[in-house]
Amino acid sequence: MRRMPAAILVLSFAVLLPPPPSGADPERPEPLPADALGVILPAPPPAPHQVWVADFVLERTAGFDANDGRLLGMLSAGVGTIAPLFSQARGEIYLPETYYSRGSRGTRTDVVTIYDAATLAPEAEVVVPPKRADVVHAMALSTLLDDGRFLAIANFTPATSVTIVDVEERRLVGEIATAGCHLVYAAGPRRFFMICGDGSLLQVTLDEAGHEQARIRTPPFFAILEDPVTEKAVRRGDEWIFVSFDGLVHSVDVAGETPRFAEPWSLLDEADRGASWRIGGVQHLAVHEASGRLYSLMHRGGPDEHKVPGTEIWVYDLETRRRVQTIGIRNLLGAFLAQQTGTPGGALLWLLERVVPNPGVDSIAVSQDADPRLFGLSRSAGTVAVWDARSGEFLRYLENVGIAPGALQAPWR
Amino acid sequence: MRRMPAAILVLSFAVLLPPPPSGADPERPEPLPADALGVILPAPPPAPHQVWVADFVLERTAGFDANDGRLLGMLSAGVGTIAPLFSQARGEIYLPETYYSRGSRGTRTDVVTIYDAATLAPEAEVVVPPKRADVVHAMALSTLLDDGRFLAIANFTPATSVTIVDVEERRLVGEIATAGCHLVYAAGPRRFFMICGDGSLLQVTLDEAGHEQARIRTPPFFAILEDPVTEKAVRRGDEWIFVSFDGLVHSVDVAGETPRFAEPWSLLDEADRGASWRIGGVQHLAVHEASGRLYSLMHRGGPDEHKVPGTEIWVYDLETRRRVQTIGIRNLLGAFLAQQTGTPGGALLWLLERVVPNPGVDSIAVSQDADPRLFGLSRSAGTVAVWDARSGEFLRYLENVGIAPGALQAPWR
Amino acid sequence: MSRSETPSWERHLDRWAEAAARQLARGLSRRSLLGRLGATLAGAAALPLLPVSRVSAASSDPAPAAPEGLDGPEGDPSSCQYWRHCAIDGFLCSCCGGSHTACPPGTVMSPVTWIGTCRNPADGRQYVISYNDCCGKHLCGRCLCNRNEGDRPAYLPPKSNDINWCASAPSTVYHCSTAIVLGVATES
Amino acid sequence: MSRSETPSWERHLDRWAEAAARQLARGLSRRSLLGRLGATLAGAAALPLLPVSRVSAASSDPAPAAPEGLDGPEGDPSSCQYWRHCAIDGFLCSCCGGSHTACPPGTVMSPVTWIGTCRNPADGRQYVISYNDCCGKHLCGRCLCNRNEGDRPAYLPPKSNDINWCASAPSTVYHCSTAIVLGVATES
Repeated sequence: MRRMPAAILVLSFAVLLPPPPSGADPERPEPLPADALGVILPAPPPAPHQVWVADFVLERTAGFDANDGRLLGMLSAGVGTIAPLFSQARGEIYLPETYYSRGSRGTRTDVVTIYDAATLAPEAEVVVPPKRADVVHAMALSTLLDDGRFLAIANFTPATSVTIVDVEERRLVGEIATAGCHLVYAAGPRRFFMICGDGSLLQVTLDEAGHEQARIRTPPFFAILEDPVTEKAVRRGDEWIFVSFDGLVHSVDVAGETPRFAEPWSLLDEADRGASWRIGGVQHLAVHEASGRLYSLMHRGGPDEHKVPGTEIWVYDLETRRRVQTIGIRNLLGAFLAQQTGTPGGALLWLLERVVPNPGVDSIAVSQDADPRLFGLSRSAGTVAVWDARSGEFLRYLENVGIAPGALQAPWR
Repeated sequence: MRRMPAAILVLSFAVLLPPPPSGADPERPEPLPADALGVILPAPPPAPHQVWVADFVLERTAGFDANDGRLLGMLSAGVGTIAPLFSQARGEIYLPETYYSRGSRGTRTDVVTIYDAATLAPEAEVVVPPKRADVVHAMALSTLLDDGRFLAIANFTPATSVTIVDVEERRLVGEIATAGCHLVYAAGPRRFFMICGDGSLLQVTLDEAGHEQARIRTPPFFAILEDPVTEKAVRRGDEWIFVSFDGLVHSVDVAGETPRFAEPWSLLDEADRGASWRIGGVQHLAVHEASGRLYSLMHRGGPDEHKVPGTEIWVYDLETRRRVQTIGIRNLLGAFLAQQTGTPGGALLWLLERVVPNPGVDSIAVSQDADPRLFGLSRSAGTVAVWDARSGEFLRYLENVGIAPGALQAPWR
Repeated sequence: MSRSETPSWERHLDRWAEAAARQLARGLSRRSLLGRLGATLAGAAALPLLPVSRVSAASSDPAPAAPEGLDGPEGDPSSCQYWRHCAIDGFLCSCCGGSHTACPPGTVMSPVTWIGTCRNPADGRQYVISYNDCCGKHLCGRCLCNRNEGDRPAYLPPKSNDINWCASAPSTVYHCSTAIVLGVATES
Repeated sequence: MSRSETPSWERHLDRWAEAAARQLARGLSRRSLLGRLGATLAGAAALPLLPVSRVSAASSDPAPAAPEGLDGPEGDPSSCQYWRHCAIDGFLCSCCGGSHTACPPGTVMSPVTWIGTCRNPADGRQYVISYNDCCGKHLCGRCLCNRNEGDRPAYLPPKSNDINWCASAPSTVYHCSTAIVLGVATES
């Protein structure tokens, strides 16, 4: 928003602007007028169909409008995990960042940068202990507690702890020791939990100032050795939904003082297991809260292939715990290339989608509005597919989302 | 070189190392012994056939051994131009760098980082005025004066000036005002020159402490409007060799108190001009000092195509000012791909080199030893071709030199 | 995808097809971009195939209503061939959250910059174009465009598109470039 | 290269060939790498085609004398298929100026790291492998390799290859990964 007066435009070396032309030709259009200088566009207002994609080589996360494919703007970041937190109530974006005084070396400084969501310009920063965790999937590393005041950041040095920041007062509250437990999941306005190395949860309750008031350690709630849950859980209201490597759904209800664990149920039936279907990708779960639809990225593979990209998205009704839909993943590479030719509905598309091998999808996310969009990122194609999340109808691609695309977020309501 | 004791290897979370196996099977080989921990390789000793390639997306410059294609090591860098200066006498590498306290924003700090060439670890840094010029070709932006003590850095804010650093004492000497003139070329142990906007040179002489002692401004030595020289000159002894957009060679002798300009001569004859041959690429010149061979990257194109990659390297004898050789540029993409198939000499290579269009070469450099190597970088192929610089025989490719490869340097003797 | 060893003939075929297609694609991109890609904003040109291809893809998106009476890429501000881009070197801000005359949100426009003179085919006039850089965020990385009509060496700064003009902004970190009409240069 | 407009059929052909070949190449790379490329060290996998292809190219360079009695990629420390790499996630230091057991010049080895158990086909034994990261310089960018035998979530750090283990080094900036034998895990 810093507008530069036109007068200072061309300064230090002489540039010859010729005198304005004299005489008018009635047959020619008027000359174009001079454009305004120093104009900076605002960010489009938050909307549910906006999706953000991080890129750790370009050191940024960029927002895209899924309705028209436009890039909306970017936040630059430091080294390590890039996973902004979005506060619709305050119109702000919080980005935990790590910087070294000499880029790759020197003195480390960790900050939470507070962005104005309307301008994507940094408004303030809070310096935090230089300990934040850096994990490549960028999930459950920080969270905004439910009323949007306190932000919790998982630390890993490799000792684990949690940093609390008050984003209303824009100050560091302090650090909470959490040895043996890692990652952070919001569980109320003053509460979060972590997963411990024995398969239990550590739940921490804060007081009104953001300091630790109480902690509870649950018993283990999944089989840590035989079939651990992934850390890539999704939340629906008071329910956190974890899924194990073998497809068992472990739900955690955080409404009460103590986390309550629901009876596990499986995403897979015998036939699915027989056909070697399993979860896959980097962000393999998404949930649409209002409709209770759970989206799970699936592929066929062996037990050590839990990060292999998904080839189908299976849709479950959380009330009935039944699969209600299967969304085949369009060939992001084939269709993208067909689209490039300008014949998106033609025979070439038909052919390309069938001939070009399908790179699959690494990450999924879903918007939370009444007309929801489902997003699927192929990291190797650098493309995000957009579906109607209810009908499963494919709608469009967002292209060129980055060189090394990572975390996928649909943060606005 | 910071070696980590093995004892501290696995610390904060328990890892189960099973007891050593008992009982020996005479038919099986002995188990592999444990490897040493914390070993850091030294850098291979400087050698003439080592070539360095910068990359501004990966923010580094990397050294390669042109004899076997190995990557030798890297220097990480800050934002902007990456162009290290190599001191064989002191066994050091000097890297002018720019950092912001928050990566892309905040407080700017410019430094010259002093690396030990034997370890590629930073040994010291000199903070300099935060003004160094950032030009995409990375040429003539800094220089080490002839006895290796003073380093001159071109500044651009966009006002121009020069920063002087004493690398022996590892301290900033000061800044010299040079309004209207830009870029720096070494011209003796205590002397450098710059090019001014009217086509003249500004020569600055330093005293023993590195401060300005005298300056001389020459008359213009080329036609600034009609046929300017590129800034990508090369040096042979006391002679700096500039070449104009239209291929005119303008030599500057810096042996005396005042720069002397030789009579220009042309790289092109009438037939060449008629066929639209012209200079091209980003680094279009290289010179082998001992033999007096000048290498010029050429292509056919129009007057605004002075940055289009070269398709041939023309070799001149600087004594006779005659073209003595033409090196056709092998198809870096086709041959690289043929090599991948493991049949570098076969029919596939023959075919690929002819069928796959040739991306050309953007930058050239030559080593200064008696058995010199000529290097040609294709930025779009990410590959460096290596030739015998005397015979023109193609020798090999250096592959995967970066995502966004830039400045190409063969610094060691 | 099988983990078994690929037979030699298949590897050859793969690589052969890869070779041919990659280069065809590169040639295509180059043609689409008008300016050759190998030249400047240094190695950005060498951001490998996929981004390069995506550049042309972005250009082939349905163009907004052609401004200034032009159809086709010369009338599409997100195309490298857009008439105002005759001396640009960088990422087009219209692909980065800005427009051809405005910076993306949260960046700062460089006040001092280089100047080109480009012919508007809609009215036949030469216009003075100011290629103000947008600064203070990392490389945009989309719609790289390098054209060099009238480009001159860095010792002639107002004519040099090799210079990072964010040198004149609060942060010198380069993000993308605009193409702003300052006025008519000459009637023709 | 002509600047004239490319005819539509040629564009189609170009893009078609590009599509087919790119994906073939990706499939090839994936096969060569054994581990799928799409997974981790996040988007490094998505460094577009050319680097990916170069990864396999680097692996096809003449291998040093096969160590430990193995021929082929399982005996080549600069190959993703090398037996010690069964749980690695990152750039192989042997392609970055280091080796499979040593860091490149000027970097620092992380003292704490994750552990895999890999079978050496030359002697049939399972070995405990420590994947110490090398730290303090930017991403190496060569020979990306991701294999996940026994990989577990980040709440089990010693089994998680998603974690940046430079967290335990003086600079947490990740450069490349080694694969160091700690000892025999089990006789089989």
